[in-house]
Amino acid sequence: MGNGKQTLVNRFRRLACASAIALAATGAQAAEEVNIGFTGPLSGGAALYGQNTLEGLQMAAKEINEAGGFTVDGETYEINLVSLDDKYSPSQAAVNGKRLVQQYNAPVIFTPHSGGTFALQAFNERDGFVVMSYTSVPTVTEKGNELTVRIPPTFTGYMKPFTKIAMKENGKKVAVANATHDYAKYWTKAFVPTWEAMGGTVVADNPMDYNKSADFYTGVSKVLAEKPDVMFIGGASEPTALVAKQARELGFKGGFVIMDQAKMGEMSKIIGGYKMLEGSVGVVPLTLYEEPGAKAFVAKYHKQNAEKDPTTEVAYNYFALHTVVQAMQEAGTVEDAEAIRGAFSAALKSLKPENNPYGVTAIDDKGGMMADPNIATVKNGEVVLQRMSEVLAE
Amino acid sequence: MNALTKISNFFMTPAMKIVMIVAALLFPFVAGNEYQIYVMALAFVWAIAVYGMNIITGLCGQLNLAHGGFFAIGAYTLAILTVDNGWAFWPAFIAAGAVGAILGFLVGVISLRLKEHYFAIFTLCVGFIIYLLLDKWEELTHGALGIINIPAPSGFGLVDFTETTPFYYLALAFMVLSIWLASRIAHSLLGRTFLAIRISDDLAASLGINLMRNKVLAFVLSTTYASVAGALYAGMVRFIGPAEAEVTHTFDMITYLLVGGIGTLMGPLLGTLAITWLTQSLQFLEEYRMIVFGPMLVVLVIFFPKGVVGSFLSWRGRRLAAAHDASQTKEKAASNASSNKPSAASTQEAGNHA
Amino acid sequence: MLQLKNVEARYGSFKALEQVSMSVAQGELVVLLGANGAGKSTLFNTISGLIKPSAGTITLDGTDVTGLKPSGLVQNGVVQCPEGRKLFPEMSVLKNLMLGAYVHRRNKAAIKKTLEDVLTLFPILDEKKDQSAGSLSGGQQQMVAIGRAMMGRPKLLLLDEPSLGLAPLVVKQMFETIKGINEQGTTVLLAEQNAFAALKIAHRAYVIENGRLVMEGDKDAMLGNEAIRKAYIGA
Amino acid sequence: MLKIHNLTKRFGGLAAVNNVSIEFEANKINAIIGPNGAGKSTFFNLVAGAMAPTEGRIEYQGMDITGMACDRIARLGIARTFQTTMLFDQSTVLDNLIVGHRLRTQSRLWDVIINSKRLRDEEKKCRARAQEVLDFVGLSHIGHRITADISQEEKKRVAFALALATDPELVLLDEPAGGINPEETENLAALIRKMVDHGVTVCLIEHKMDMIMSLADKIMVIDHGEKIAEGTPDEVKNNPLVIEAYLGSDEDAAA
Amino acid sequence: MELFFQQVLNGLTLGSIYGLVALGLTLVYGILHVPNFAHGALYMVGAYVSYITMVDFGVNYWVAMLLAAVAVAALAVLCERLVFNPLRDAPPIHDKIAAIGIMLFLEALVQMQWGAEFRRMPTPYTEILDIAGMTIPAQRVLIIAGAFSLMAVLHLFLKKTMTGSTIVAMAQNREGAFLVGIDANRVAMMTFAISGALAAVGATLFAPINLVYPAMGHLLIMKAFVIIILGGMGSIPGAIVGGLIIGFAEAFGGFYISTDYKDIIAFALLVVILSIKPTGLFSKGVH
Repeated sequence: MGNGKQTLVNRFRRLACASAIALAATGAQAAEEVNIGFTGPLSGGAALYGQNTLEGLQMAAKEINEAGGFTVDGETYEINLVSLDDKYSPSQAAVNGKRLVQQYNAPVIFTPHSGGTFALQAFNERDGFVVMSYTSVPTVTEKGNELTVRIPPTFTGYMKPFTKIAMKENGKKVAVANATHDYAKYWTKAFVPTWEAMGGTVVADNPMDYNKSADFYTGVSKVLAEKPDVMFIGGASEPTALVAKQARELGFKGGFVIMDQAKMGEMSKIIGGYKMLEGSVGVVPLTLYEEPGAKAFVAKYHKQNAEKDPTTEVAYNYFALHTVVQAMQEAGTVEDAEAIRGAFSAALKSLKPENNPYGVTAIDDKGGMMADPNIATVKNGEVVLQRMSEVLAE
Repeated sequence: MNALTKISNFFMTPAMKIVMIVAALLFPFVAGNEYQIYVMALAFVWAIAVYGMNIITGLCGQLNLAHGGFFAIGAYTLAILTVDNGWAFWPAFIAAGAVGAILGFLVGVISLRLKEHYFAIFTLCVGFIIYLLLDKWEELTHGALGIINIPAPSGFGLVDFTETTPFYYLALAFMVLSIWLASRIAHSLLGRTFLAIRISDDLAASLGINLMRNKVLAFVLSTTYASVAGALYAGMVRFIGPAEAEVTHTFDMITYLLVGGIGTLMGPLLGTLAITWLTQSLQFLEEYRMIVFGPMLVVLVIFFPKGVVGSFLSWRGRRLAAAHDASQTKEKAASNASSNKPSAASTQEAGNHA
Repeated sequence: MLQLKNVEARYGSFKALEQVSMSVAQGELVVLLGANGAGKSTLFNTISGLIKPSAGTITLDGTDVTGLKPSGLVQNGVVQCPEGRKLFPEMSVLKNLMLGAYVHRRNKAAIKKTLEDVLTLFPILDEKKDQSAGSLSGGQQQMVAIGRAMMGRPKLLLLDEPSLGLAPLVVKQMFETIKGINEQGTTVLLAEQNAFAALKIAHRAYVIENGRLVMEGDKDAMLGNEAIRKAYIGA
Repeated sequence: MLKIHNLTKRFGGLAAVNNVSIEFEANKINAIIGPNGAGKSTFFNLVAGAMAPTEGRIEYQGMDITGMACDRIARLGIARTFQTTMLFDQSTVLDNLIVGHRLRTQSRLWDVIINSKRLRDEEKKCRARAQEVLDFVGLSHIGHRITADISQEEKKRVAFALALATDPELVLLDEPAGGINPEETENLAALIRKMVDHGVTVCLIEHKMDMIMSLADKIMVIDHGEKIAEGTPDEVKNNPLVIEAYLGSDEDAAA
Repeated sequence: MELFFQQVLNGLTLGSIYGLVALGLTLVYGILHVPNFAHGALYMVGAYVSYITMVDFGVNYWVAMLLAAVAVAALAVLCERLVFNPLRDAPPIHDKIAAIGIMLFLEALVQMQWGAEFRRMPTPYTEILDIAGMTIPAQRVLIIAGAFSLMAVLHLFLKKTMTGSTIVAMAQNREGAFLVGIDANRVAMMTFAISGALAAVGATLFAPINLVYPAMGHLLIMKAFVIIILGGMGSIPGAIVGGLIIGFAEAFGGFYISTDYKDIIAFALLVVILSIKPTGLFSKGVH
């Protein structure tokens, strides 16, 4: 009997060791390290998205470490980024979260999806780590988790300016034809009431599965049958571009309201410029921003990746890790999650502009970042940028 | 009997069962950290569902590819009842099992009229319909947004199941219960009835077995297992989305079953644990994991079609028979009385196999 | 031309053929007699390469063909017309026949010639050549099966129970045809239940019982032999 | 014991069994013979309930069982074996037999869950019955073996035992001696006789004539789906119609 | 009315691609009785080969299609030799699992090599045709014409050539095929090759109005299974008709009922039909 137990225990020890060794191989050993966790989709359908968010974190970590680390309470630390794949699955994210906090004592865990965030929130307050959630879904901060930070500003701010511009440029009849995933649903839920409150009508409501659909013609022709002035579209940039293209092919002359997940710049590459997006309102990639912080970041990124432009995911996560490090310095601890979370407000104020490409200004008391982003309108084939506050003030 | 046989016998004794249970009970104390306990608990929850699949697929021989769908149905029933309707956890948990059983009955009555590939692909489609409904039926399921704030199982007195270790014991208890029931079924006349159907519908019918009734019973048992596991899962992860119903989960469960040994009693558990920990230790491969995993699956079905436990049991069964024959020739005088005993013992053990 | 030496075939532990040695000479029509389950089809399938012999050798015109694939044997001129016909039921009669010439597919002219011969042999098939084989009557299907085998231009034709399930009148015609085929130079090995009719057209015969050849002899010796009766009806 | 009236089964236009009437008596060995494809297996399938007849009536011990489902017929006491032996290869021989007595038990899922006394009694009964039939077919010495490892003839005996475990009064054996060697065939014939001695009626399809002729009490000969003869082995053996069916007519030979 | 015809066109476009993919699946099933779950992955690999040869090596659209067909045919043959052939006599669950293994492997391999991002496949046919008031992109016409001519070619190949007939013969009577000298291995390899080539051509036709990414085959393969069950497994006309049924059902269902539930239509249809007729629509006349 004793023998049997021994082997079982040993077996698990060995397994645990093997996995620890395997993991250790991913990060170099240094004297003083802070483990920062990441769990996100690195394989499966959402892998690209996950890798983009991770890239931003890696960029920031590399930058910090190459600059000799950062000092907290007289001690110099380097960042060790521990990334685990969760295939976009909440339960895997929870497993990874446990692992990151238990095996690596990570005080902060990044995750780029709402499901993962919800799963981590089941135990993050008890286990004492900050969830850095890269998702615009408002509910991640609404339920009052004290150790959650929502990195991108909530999209609800876009509703009024988008509606205002679209109505002015095109007319009051909108057809809803955006994607069906969770984020798109949240958008629709916020957008439709705003549109109606501002005097518009929704003439067709026909969301489509942008990532699985074989073909958008059916769905697009269906909403076009209702003769809308404006089409509300949006999902990932590429399929969104296709929807816009097919709508034009089917004779749609109005403008698009493009959900912020799709970036006009990326769409223009697929459909050959902005001509097809005439009269549309949406967001553009960072590369088109005029602000010095954005320009500095883009330049830095291009130095490392000559061929690619930084995506929003890269930029926000880059910013977020810098903010975390700043907050650790402000709080004077690399361990106490509550203190780190508490120092975010101060950290945002002292953050260097080049580390804050989107110009995030503050964090609300529930943990949501706040910013005044640029809104893009296509007029005569050209993109016109305006600050959100400017649009609202008009 | 040589040493190997002795060891192999040991694996089958009641003592070994006690050792395994004690090891499982002690695991949280020897585990390096809570993460390992958490993974283990999650593996137990999956194992419960895999035991369900073993009843319909392993015992009864019908490849059910809607199993993941029923897992999700259990999880959603629990979530909807607790979050949207304010039920307490345990009544909702029981309801989840019941819903799984009822829907299983309805699906079973239609699908079990089909045979072999038709049944497999039909259930694949049923699984996909379940997924699409969970994804699209927003009024009921919250659609793609998923359901958050699912309560953990209500504790009794001082026990708090939001904590990992208590939940581990809860999952362990349910799993032991599941295995116990599965073994009851497998070793009983009922299990033998299922097995006769697996061999051949014609043979089973000629032995006076009502095919439809028994197949539906096996199907309902399996979906009940799946939805109970799903309900536990919801209480553990406390957030669910339509992704839980994706067919990849069914494929995962088939893999667990196949690695462990389909139709065996310990196979589902061993397979689930082995693959779960292997996946965890292959994490460093990240997106390249499947490059190793895919071919592994192929190699496994080509060279070890019976799985770990299945291969072991065949080997052991032969050894025992050989040992028995040898002892019989030695004691030529041995009459029925003495030969009865070993054969009774061996049947009981081979019953473990069924 | 065909020589079997101590051929054995097994299904698991069961020996379906045991120590079978036989020979068929060029131009002969040899009958293999035996009851159901005696091993006739097993022997045929072993010669055709569908079953690998577990022991013994099979030679064809002096070359060892043991263990060759069925396609290899067809190429060597050993063509079987199987029991139960094994036609391609949804294909036209003509298509069935053409597939019989599969191994000669490069030689279009020769195929055309053989086809003419076959259709002369079975004029009814010419009429029905565009109908699906499955829609034909039993006797006509049997003709398609024999015709298909003939299309392979066999040196040795193995006919397994061609009279099975046919009306008596048709059976008679069938034996006439087989005799004709043999007379035109094709060596034939015929397995039959219908012993009298088969012996009538044969040169020699073997009797198989429980997977062993128990008797061999020429036509006349066999016709009067009580042992044959025993092999079929027992005692 | 079994009375068949004008039994007919058509597939499409083809009559596989055509207007067959016969009576099998209890405690006898009844054989059905005929050339390949004569309709013997279809006849068995009709009696066992695997197929429903197109026309005709089957009466078993005075009860009309025409068109009844397989499993109900089995419970009435008709057991069968198949041409190919189907057993669970990974279990022991004895284990394979336990399910045979299932149809004489009542236990449901609930009994399994609570491990009721009824279940325990019935399992004991099934196991005992399995051991009993294993002894009966003379295989108690290999009850512990993995079924995959036993010989073809032993498998045939296990299949017999499985059929016997259902407590049948009539056993239908489909080619019991197919695929086994002559010596083994004789042993099997002895076993069949033993079955009859113990009060079971046997009805079998077989090709091995010497076995049939020495074994059967009554033979029915089918050709082209129709009954062409019935009687004792001697009667059948000398029936010109039978000889013709098997050997071809003298007329053919004379032609 | 114009919208109605628009849906007819959509139905044809979807239906012809579904039919093409289902054809490959049904051929393999007819010969080997393997439900090849990896078929969707072959489709995906075909799209990638076309994409890479066109974008990275600048070859012509049609040449790329040909290269993809050859490459995927070779890959399919490799799968047959290394995996399905050894599993010939295995229990029926095992070849399904092995197919799943191949699928996981190919997807991971493609993702490792080319990443997970959505790619847009270029096509030389970007003009929009205007026929009788209907807007028809040229690529769609190409899809319909291409798919149907390929089906016609396949039909002719199977019906008129000796080599093609061997495939049909093998499906209709395996042993009969052996006895006329047809080599089982040859036919199995050829069938897999054809099925792979069909998938690759289908992918190259369809991808320009769609996106190329590692998971692109998932939904398609599920629908292809629905189609071959509807059409009777192994039936060639059944696959084509089944493809069109699903294509039209989705186009019209998506338009008149709900785009959101569009993907359920195929599966719901299957459940309903199989509940009434457990052997599929065209189970007679198969082979």
